[in-house]
Amino acid sequence: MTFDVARIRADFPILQREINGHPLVYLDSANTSQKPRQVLEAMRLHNERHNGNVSRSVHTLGTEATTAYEEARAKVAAFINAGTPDEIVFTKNSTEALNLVAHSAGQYLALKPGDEIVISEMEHHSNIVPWQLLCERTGATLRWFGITDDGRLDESSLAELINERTRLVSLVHMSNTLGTINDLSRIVARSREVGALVTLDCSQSVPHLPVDVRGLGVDFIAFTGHKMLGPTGIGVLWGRFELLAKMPPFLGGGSMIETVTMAGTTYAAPPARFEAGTPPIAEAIGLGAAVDYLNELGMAEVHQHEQDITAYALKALADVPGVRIFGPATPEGRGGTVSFAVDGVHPHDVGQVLDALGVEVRVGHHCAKPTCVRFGVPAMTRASFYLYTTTDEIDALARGLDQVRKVFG
Amino acid sequence: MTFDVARIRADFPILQREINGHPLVYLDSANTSQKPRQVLEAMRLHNERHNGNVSRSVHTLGTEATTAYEEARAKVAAFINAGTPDEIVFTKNSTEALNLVAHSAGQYLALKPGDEIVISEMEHHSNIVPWQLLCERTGATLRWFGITDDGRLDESSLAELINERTRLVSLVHMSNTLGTINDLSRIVARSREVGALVTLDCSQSVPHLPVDVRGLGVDFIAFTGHKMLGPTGIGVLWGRFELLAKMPPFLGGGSMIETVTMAGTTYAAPPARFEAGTPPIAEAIGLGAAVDYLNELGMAEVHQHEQDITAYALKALADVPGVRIFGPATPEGRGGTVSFAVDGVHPHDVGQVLDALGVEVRVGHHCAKPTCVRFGVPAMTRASFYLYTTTDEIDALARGLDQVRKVFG
Amino acid sequence: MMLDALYQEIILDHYKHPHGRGLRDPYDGEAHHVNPTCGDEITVRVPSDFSDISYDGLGCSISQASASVMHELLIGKSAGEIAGIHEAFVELMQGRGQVEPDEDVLGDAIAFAGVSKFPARVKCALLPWMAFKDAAARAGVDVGASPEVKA
Amino acid sequence: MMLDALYQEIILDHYKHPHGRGLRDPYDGEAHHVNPTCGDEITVRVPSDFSDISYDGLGCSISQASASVMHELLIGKSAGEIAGIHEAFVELMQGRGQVEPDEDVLGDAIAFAGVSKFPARVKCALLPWMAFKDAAARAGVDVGASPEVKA
Ligand SMILES: Cc1ncc(COP(=O)(O)O)c(C=O)c1O
Ligand SMILES: Cc1ncc(COP(=O)(O)O)c(C=O)c1O
Repeated sequence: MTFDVARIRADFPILQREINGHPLVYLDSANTSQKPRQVLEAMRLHNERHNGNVSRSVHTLGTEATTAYEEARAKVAAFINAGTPDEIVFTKNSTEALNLVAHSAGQYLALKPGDEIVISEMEHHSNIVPWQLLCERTGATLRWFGITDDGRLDESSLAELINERTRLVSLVHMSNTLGTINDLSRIVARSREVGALVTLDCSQSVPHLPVDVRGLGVDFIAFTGHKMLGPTGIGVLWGRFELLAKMPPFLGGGSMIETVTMAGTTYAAPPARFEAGTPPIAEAIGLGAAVDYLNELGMAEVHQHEQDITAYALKALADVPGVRIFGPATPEGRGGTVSFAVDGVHPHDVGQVLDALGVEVRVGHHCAKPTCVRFGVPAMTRASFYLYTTTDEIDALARGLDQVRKVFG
Repeated sequence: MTFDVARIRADFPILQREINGHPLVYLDSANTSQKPRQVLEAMRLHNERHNGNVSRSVHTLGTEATTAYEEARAKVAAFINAGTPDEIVFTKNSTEALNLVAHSAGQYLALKPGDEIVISEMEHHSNIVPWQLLCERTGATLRWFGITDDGRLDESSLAELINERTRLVSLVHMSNTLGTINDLSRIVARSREVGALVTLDCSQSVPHLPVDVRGLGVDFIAFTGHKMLGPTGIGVLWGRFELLAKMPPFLGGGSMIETVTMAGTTYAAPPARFEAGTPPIAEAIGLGAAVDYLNELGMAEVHQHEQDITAYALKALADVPGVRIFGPATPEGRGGTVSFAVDGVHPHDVGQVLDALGVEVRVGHHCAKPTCVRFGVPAMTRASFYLYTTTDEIDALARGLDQVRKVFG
Repeated sequence: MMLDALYQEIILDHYKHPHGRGLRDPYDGEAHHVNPTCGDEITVRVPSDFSDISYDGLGCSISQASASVMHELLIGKSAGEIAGIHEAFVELMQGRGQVEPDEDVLGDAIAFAGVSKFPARVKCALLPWMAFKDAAARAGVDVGASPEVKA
Repeated sequence: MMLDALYQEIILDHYKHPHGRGLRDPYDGEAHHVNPTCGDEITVRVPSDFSDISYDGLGCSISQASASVMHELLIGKSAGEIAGIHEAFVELMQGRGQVEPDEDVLGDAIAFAGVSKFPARVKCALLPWMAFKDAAARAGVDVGASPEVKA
């Protein structure tokens, strides 16, 4: 099967839109992806025909909703090669998933002063702040990997950074600013050596490349529905079952209990233990449909398409005078997210001129201030690609950048 | 305007459905409500035309999404008469909202052994477990109001129960099992006297009656979108702004920060401080549309309709031999949620027979085990009503109960 | 009426006239199981030779009848026989109406075939069997690998 | 092209040739403000008589030009005059393109009328003005009630 981008684009209603009189060129998928009609249709059908609360009712609607919700869990489990669907905890987004690990695994490990948590300078704020808060609560110390000049994790001090005091390591699988795909094998091996738990922030990798949690050999991964063709309001924590089974709950409430008395409560087994209250039901079903859509195309093919687009984009941007790229300059070991600076023009202004031409890129710190600081800028302009991105759109970006230079020349 | 139930029902696609060969009789709205096409349409339109991430982009799609998301916040604020939209924090459900208060207000109050938190036996697990967990974390003591035989809060020990040691009081506004609408004026006054913060779980009241947070004079309320015609995946915490402004964050991550360095983070003002990560954007927009729909009808009118239906239902159930109602036996001071027992038949079996006739009621402990224990049963059968409920549907329930008695006679 | 598939005469009989109900001594293992969604509970006791299987609990017709049928079916059998019957019953329950039950193995329990078409009720039927397996394990007898039971 | 409404000649001029940029002594109040969404920053210093308004920061054309225009417009004015101009500017920015600016009050700042049609950029234009108000307050001078600025 060849990767038929035109056919794919026909599935995305929003791609028919015009922005400021120009066809929409959506280059902000790392921020949030667009959704194919198959996903919207699955949710519509659920809401119009099968809506009921889950795990609580014997009636037909409740049973249908529960079955659909659990099928979505099974689809997500298979998508990342999880051992069992019970390893999949639905959250509201990646951020909640990471906070869940910080609270529940943090409590399970009984962290205390002297213990160390290791992250990196390349992290999204959602993989920084939860650990800072955990360190505040427990007195543990936060340490981090730096970034090399070409935008890769600086592993030079690995042996010192991850040591007998390290209890938890949490790293981004693919950077949302630099596009770097981190090869984590050495870090995971070293973490295992010292007995530290490893979490991966896969918010940018699961949507774009084949991810196999058993192959990665880590303990937890987090990702988010809205970046992988799914709806907002749904995220995923995957965790090794034996570990989840030992962890205390995070949020308390309906559906996560075994039994409740006023004097005390016992908790259900995972994943229910970590899904307090009515979950995002229609959203989980939408995510299941997104997984079906991605499986249909094949994640290897999706990744290959994005590699091709990225190679094309890196060349096109290199040809625009005054453009400086942050992160790996070639497609090897990187995904379809390219951040850059335009000499003498603030990213806000770059983004504004591009928007006037229908080209939607993100500007700002991308919730990764430390990465910006590392490269000496307060903000970056970022173009990010997905399975619906075409080379024509990259050309439109390049033309737009010429216009930027005209306005601010 | 008369309350035109037939016209309203035409807005709900699912009400056209048949279940097991019978027209759907949906009497489980306290569990989750059905959604009118206006809500589904608002979400579809957003996803097909305006989808972008919020508060992060200068581009047109991002600006449209942000505007729509903030408009939804303003609608919700006006709906409950909040002082400003900044008092509205979007969460994933009521449960998260209550956990947020338990964590952030709990930390703000610096709870310690000797401090007391007061709830009641009438609470949903989502308003019990977060406080039990808070007490475990801090050493504070959990105390509770009992329930009178006719299903009302037992205020006889109010003065002793809420005392100088009380720091937090959290009570249900309308019970999800007994239907009781609690008049909280004395408890709020007493809490003010001793300087305790008051939280109301309005998951069942905001969908069904006019709620005015300033009139209630409390500090926080929690409610949930899926019970008020909105989608799953969205809930609301309302809090007094001065209080929110003093509270530490709960979840950490993108969009809740002022600035982040590896060494430390400062936080944005509320509500952003409490909305870490990509929020449920389409879901907030759907909730805004639900609020529009409810406003169009008028909450006083909605409540009146449900009072009428409840009066009818209480009479109809009283006429079925062997049916015992839990909670207030007359419509005064109660809403349209009626739990009952059928002599000698387990609720599971009641629900199953009713489902065979298309009548969808909830059976089980309704995430309110202590209430069940209080009334000496492991489970109850519950019929709950909403603006689309008709007297014909109540008749269908009564006929169904006759059938139950036949099968298990 | 589709209810007939669920509420077979045999099931209603066992529900109304349960066999072997009540907790008795002596026993070597006891287990208490709860269905967290509906609040149903059961306690099962067994001596290690399965010369008795006693139980008590609160629950719907399906879980109560299932306990009664289980009592009849397993009492006095060897661990090996029990493992086979247990496995067959679990398989039947998880078969979503697709598994043909073997009356020689399952006896009255074949009446539960219809239950497997009602996903919300499968847990009810399995509750006593899961408690039994735990009680047996605590009595030091392994009656087969624990199957996965989804909430 | 709709960009022209935003990037008026006057704005681009102030951006390329900012007036009064740089932090200077003496001053009585200083404030540092950050736009949390884009990371832009500004520091503003004022003596209590507003004989100088000095500033430095990182930001886009809109926030930088706004600081330059503000410097020109407010320097040496009385607290009362400043309060009036400040209020008029905030009102213009929050007017979503519906407010007609008064050139007598706002001078070059009327060029920002177009910015008010771009919700995401209103914060950029207001950033220096909000920092100024804080700096003035810290210098002990009240230049009017703080308006609500939505993120
Ligand atoms: C009184 C009450 N509180 C809290 C909740 C929890 O709401 P949610 O499950 O949406 O978090 C519910 C409903 O389930 C409820 O009825
Ligand atoms: C690398 C990375 N981690 C975490 C997140 C947070 O995801 P969400 O906002 O859906 O919680 C994002 C995206 O915003 C991301 O790119």
